[in-house]
Amino acid sequence: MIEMALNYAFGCFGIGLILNLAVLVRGPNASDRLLALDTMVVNMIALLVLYSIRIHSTQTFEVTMLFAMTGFVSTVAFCKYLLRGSLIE
Amino acid sequence: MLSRLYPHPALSMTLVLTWMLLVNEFKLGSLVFAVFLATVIPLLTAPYWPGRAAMPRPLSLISYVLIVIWDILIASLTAAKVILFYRDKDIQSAWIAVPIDLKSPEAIMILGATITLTPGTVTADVSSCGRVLLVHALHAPDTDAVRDEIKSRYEARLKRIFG
Amino acid sequence: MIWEILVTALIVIGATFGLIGSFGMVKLRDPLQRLHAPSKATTIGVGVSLVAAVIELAIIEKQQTWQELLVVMFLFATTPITALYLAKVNIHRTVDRTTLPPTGVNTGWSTLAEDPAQPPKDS
Amino acid sequence: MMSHWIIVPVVLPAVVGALIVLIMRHDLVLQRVFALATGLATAAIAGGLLWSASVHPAEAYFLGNWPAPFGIVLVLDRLSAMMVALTVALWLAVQLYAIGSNWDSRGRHFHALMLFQLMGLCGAFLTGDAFNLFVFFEVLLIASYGLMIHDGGRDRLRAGVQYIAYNLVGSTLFLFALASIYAVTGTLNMADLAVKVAILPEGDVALIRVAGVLLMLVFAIKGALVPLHFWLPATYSLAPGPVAALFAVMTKVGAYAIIRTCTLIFPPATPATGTLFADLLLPAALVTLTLGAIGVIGAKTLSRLVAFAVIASMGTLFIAISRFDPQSTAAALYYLVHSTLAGAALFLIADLVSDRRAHDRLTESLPPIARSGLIATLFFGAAVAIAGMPPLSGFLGKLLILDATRGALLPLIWTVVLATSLITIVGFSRAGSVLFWKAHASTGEPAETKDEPLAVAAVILLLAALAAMTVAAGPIMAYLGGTAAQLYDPAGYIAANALQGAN
Amino acid sequence: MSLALIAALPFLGALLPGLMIRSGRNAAAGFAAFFNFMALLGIALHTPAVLRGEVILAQFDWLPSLGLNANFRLDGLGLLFAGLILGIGLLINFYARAYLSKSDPAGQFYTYLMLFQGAMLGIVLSDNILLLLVFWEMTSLSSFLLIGYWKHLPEGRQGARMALAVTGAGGLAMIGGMLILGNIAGSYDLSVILTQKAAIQASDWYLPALILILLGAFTKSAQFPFHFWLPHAMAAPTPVSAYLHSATMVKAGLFLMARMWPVLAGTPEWFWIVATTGLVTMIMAAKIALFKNDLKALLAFSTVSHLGLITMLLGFGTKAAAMAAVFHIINHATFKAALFMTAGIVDHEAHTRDITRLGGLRTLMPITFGIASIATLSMAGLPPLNGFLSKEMMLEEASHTLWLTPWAMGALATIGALFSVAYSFRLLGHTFFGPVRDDYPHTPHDPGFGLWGAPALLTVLVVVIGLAPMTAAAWLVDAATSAVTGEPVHAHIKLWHGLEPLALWMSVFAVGGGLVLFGLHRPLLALWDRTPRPDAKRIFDGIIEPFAALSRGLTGALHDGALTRYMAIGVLAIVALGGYAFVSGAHLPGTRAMTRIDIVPASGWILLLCATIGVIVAHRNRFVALVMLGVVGLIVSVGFAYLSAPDLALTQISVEVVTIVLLLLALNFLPKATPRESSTPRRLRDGAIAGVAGLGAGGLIYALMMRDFAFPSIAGFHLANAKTGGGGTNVVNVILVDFRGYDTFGEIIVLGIAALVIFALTEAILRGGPANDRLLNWTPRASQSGDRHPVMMVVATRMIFPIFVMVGVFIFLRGHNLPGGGFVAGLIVAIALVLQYMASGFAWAAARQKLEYHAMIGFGVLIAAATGAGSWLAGRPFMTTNYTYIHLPPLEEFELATAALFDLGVFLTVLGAVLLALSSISRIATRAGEQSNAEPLDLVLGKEEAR
Amino acid sequence: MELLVASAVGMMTAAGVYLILRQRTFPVIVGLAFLSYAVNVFIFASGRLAVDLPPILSKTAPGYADPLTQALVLTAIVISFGMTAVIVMMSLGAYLESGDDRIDMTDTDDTDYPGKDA
Ligand code: NA
Ligand code: NA
Repeated sequence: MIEMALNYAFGCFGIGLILNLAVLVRGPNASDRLLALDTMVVNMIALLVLYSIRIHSTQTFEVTMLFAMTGFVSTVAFCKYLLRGSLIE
Repeated sequence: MLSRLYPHPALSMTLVLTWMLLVNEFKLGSLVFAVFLATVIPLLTAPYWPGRAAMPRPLSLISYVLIVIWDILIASLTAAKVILFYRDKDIQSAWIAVPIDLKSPEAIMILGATITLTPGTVTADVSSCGRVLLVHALHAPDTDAVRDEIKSRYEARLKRIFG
Repeated sequence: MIWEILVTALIVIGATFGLIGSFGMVKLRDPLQRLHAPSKATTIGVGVSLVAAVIELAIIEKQQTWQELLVVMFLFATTPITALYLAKVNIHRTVDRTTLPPTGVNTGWSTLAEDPAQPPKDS
Repeated sequence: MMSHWIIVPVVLPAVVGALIVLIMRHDLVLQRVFALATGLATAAIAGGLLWSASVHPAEAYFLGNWPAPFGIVLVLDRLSAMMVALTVALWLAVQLYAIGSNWDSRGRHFHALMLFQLMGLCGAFLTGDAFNLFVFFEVLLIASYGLMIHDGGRDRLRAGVQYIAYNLVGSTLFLFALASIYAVTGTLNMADLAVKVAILPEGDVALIRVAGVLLMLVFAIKGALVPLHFWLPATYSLAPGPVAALFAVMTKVGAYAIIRTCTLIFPPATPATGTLFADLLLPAALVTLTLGAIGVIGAKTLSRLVAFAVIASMGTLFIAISRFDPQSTAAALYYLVHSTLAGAALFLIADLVSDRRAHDRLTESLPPIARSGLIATLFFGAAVAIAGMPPLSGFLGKLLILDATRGALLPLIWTVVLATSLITIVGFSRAGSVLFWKAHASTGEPAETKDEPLAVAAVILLLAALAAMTVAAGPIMAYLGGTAAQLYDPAGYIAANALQGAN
Repeated sequence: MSLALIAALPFLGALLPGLMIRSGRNAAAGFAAFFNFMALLGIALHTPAVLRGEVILAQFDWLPSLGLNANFRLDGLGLLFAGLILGIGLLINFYARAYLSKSDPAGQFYTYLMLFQGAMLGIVLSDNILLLLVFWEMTSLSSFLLIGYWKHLPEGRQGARMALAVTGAGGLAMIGGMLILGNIAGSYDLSVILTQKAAIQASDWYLPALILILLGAFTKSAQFPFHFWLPHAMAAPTPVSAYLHSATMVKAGLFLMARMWPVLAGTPEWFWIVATTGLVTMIMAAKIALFKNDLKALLAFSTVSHLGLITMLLGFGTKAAAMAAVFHIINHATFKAALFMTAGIVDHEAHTRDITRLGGLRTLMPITFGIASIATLSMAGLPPLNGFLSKEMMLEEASHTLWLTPWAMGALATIGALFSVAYSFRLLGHTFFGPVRDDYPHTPHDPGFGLWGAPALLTVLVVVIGLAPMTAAAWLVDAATSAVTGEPVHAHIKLWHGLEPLALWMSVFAVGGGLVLFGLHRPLLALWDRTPRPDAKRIFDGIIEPFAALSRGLTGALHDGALTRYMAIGVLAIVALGGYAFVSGAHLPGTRAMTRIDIVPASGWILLLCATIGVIVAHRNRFVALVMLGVVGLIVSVGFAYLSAPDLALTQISVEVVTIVLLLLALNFLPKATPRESSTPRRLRDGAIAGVAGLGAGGLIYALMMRDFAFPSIAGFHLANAKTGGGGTNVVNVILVDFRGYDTFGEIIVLGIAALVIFALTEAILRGGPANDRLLNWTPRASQSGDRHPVMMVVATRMIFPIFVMVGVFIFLRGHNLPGGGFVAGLIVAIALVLQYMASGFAWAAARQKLEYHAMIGFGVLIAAATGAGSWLAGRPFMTTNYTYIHLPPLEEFELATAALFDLGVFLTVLGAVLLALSSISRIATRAGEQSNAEPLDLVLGKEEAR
Repeated sequence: MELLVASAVGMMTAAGVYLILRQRTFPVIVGLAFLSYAVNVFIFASGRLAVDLPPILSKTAPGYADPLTQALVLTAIVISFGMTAVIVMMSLGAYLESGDDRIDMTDTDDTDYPGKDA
């Protein structure tokens, strides 16, 4: 039962990633691309989490955590660049 | 003494919790080490958090969090409905200026975060004086209702928590 | 069994919300509307999935693992910031400033403010 | 009891480099003292290692006390000892020059970078592990990036970007090659590779050949072999003089690596690769030599002229290397040492000249520089050396190489080597004539006077080393003959690794 | 006196004048003369033995593995030449002392002169042909310096270069020839080679060796067609011309032919090449000499002609001819050196060497005239002077040498002699006879003894040898000829052989014809001037200059700084050679089962494909390219996680974000877009190159992955020993800090250096100059929003930053057993600081907490090194780790490993490196006018009324 | 999976090579980053692919991925990070000095002695 749900979830997030990519490529605005990138990170986190359910292991936890952290920092960095040019003024 | 050691108790508590979750072992040794880190790290990072957030009623924060979680769950259904079933022209997005009385930056942050986390609204900007939030609503036929709900449901509680 | 049903339900709900979020981003017409989609639905989706993982691993598998909660906390803490920045980018770059409501006080929206630290150069 | 001295030429410069960064970064005098002292100490140790290598068989140092092939080993044999000694000697001369000419004060971190550069070079020469060779290539490269752009300036920075970009491609290729080698053999230890490549199953032959060729191409980039030499002229001519002089040994890293891998891992007798490398190397070397010589006559500035002379010398060197027999290899090694010192001396002299002139273009003459007689004499000596004219070691080197040449390609090789010598001679005579003679015919303000005794002494030291190489050619060739013999009998090298495991 | 010492003496004599450059003419000359004299004395001491037929040897090993030995020999031939070199050298020394002016750098001159003398002496004393080569090329070099001695004269510079090019080329050819010779003979020692005539002449390589060696000899001795350099070398000071270009260096070629005569001569090839070259040279140069107006040029071509004569004689291959050659060498040296010095005197006194401006000097300079006339008449071959004797011998030999027809050689030799007579008379007549003029540039007088002493002495020899050849010269001729031919020879030289010999009549004809030509000089000169003929200099320049121009063009075009082309060529070469290596070896396709393809990785692959294409398509919009690049990094990272490499995923994603931050920081100052510059064909070309490179890389890894390791991988050992030997369960980390900790040590140093480089670079940029000016005038290109430090961000960071740090600590501590480690931990903390800097500004944060980035790097490296070196204390190799388990209540048992200390070094270095890089960029931004904030927040909360 | 990984390596290599042949420093840097990704995956794959077999020792693990190639990739990542940082800054410096971010130096024919530039 969980396995089926997982397959469904992989499908959802997989399609989600493709949709993110579509926005990423299409834009039109830089902010849309960033939004897509950020969402992509989140979706990948989801995939990793589901994957850890499937393999009954927490071995991906560090990766998941770091994805969350770096995704946040990079999105802020990209936005800050668009807003101010300089990131660390 | 204790307040010098723990300039931001909430932070230290969070760090203890974080460490326990990280090591994933609820043992005494881990807790000792967690407390140690929760003492050292805030001291190291203290220069970046000048001043001290006054929080007379920290426990009220818990009920606040529960309310917000509930709101998130409910509102996400609403948002999903809008996204899935509304035609573009039917979606009535709106900018809403929400004047606030909160003075502590921490409180402003929490209010802004709450608005964003509850589906349907996003905190988009703050006025230069920090007294007005700019909120974007995905679908808000009645902007005043949104503003009032923010003020009554969240800001009011935060005002109590942060004094 | 109960737990398994719960996990299954959570996974399905989470995945559905996740997809809705990504879908909304494609569907909605206005940049700020698009901002709503992932910043909520995805957060819910991932959050719920993470909770599912915790339940599955900690309770069903008895692995005593609550780590994933940390990720949830972290996502919840950062999403508002990300959204704020994305919104600011929109306000700065794409939004017609006349459509913004007035602040009602004697200062404007901070994103649109003259930069106090960057005096205009003569040249 | 294992001798820990082997690792000192790597660790000592690293530690002092770190110390300089840590506590001496604001005090140039301290930096100079410590850097020089480290160089001297390393030189003493290198001398000891050289002696040890000449009387003992190859010796391995098992890092982390892990047995080969599982950990990383350093291997001291005659070749590695010699390369380390050469490096340290050159480094000291360059350091002396940099101090004497105040080059080290024109930018930051010169001494730390020099020390790390020394560390990288020594590490590359001493390692017996293929991947570790990559790591130390990177150490020496990144230090060289810093040194190359020392003191900044528009053209130098732009050339620096090119240098890095090109070498990054090279580093990437290195990794492709190493991964391929590992994917086939399952090992990274060079002695282990030697054992395994020799008995490689038939079905893996094509893949190891690809890996080997990619590896050789990496080394060819370092060794400035045509058509992978393009990075060199701009880099060397735009680098600060002493840095360019130190870079004279950087090309030799490529040569060293080719000698090492092609005698140890892919010797001509190995069925999988056979004469593949020799067959590719020789034509490339001939063209390199030719293009280098043409560049000597065609260069428009002094520093570019020297850069092309270095390319030509690499061509000569690789011709000898490509023969892969003990006599040629011994000759190659002699020429390697010679061309390193001679190239370095020339770069330093070019710097002495450039520093005293408004520009170093060879197309127009300027009034004579101060001390023109002395500098002209030094230039003449170094030019004689690099062009392979007697009485300096270049002539002996070329004789050795020509004498070792055998076989059907002899006429071609001799023709190229001798004809390019002529072109080089003509090129240098034209340049020298413009710089030092024609100057006396031009009028105008005489250039500024600069007294830099230490810098001049460094150049004289290098030339004296060349003279010593000439005089002591007999004993040197005896050592190098032994070195070549050791290289073509890798059993000792392999035995030193005491390979373990179910291989 | 050992020959080696004798050979060394001139070099010693070169040393002091060079060092005491300002010591004055007398000191330099005297010092040089002393060593010259000592060498001469040394030779003299050996003379009796040599004349007895002994060969003096001195042998030293120099480079035995090559066969290059410092072996010297002195036999008759060597004696002759050594005597010439040292004897005339001494005279030149005196002459030059007087000749050089005060302003000439005498130290330099004598150094060069003695260098040359040493090289020349070395040639004639060498018993090893490689040693001979060493000295041979040194003569070219030292003559280069001597010819170009007057640096300001363009002719001098050009002449020097030409001489060097021509004789250098010949020398290089000779190297080839000598090496062949040595290989045939099995030794480079002359003593051995000279015994191998049969083997050498029978070898297939004889002809190549002969040609190559002769190229060396002919160029040095200015034989046709290499004669052209010699007249141009006359720009040298006259002592140099006299010494090098008449007495010694040009005779080196002759010496060599004589030296090799026993093994090379006697074959038809030798005869045809050498004799013909000599003959042609003799005639042609003599003819040119007739029309030269410059005294020294005339003498130069005369020299060429006489060298041709000697060459021809050597070419005949007979003993008698060899003897004639040897004798003429002696004679020519005497009269020609005297003439050169005389010419120098004239030049010195009259300030011109142009014959057309001279004449009538007979009365003005009687001594000079006397010397000149005797020497000239000897040159013309008139009895009873020594020139006559050897010329007779030459004509005699020529007359019965079969060359094409029985009489051709004799006839042509006579014509050569005829020209010789003609130019000799012209030299004498047009310079010294005729009316005294009143338009000399300077009224000439006989100079002091210092200038005329040396030529006078030589003239005495001219006469003495002519009158008493058996007493004055035969002994030397005997000894030298014996050495040349390898057999004892006894000369019978007589002034008068009676009227019988054909040679006498040929001589008479030559003199008569010469007189006629001299008489007809004016019309002939007119004719000569009208005749177009190749000009040597123009031909030489016509070869060299286009070659130089071509080289300049080729070098410039190939190395024009177009990195894009360099890269394209490089990539193509890599792909082509890799492909060649593959197809030229056997390959069995692998048999491993393919790992199953899941839906998720498949969609990841599609994502990667799209993102990659996206970057390519959108790369001109740099920001978008970066975002896409981020996606690629993300997918690679997830791929690592999926493929069981959590450590890689961690590292990849952390590096990714720091890299992006750096790129964004840089992009702020760089152009925001890449212009479309490449033409479509160029893009297609690049695309094709990229395509094959991609196919190559992809194909290679596919082929590799599908096969098993040929041998068990060493990774098995790492898995088996990580826990027991390294004390960790994360095998990757144990490899990093233990099995291959040395790699990691190198790797952190790379990072540390990177930071130092960035720092140094920043200093250089900010130091002043165009970059600094550009920054000072910086205007942000895009409009900037307000609110640099949004309140929500600032406050959130106050919480998030410590959590980041804690995660860093966590990742650091557990790295040994689970994914993580010092590197990732360092990056996480660095990212945390980046976040803090973004929230409240770098300057604000840096001002609040002073972190010494340099110290962190240095300290980190030191910790790592100290951990590694700590194992020395236990007598173990560098980097040997140790670990133990400690139980410290109330904490659980935990592991204490030296590897963790090493990892701490890694952590500090990484952190310091990233921060140093960030601070460097921040400094650039500050220079560009960026203002730092005093408060963490931009908004002034609750103070809006005050505004 | 092998096919996917190999083609991914090919894709990234091709993209990297195409970009390093561009004429401005920025795309070249991006290209180098691509090449670095490609080669990292290449090294990683040279240890063969494994799913669900992380190289963390445990009693229950059915097997392990090759830890050595992973360690090698880590080293490679770190080194290329340092290199990238340097070339980024160097390009920035070159751009600020010359006002131009062309990577080819064809405009400066046989450059003058450095340090004396205008
Ligand atoms: Na490593
Ligand atoms: Na590492």
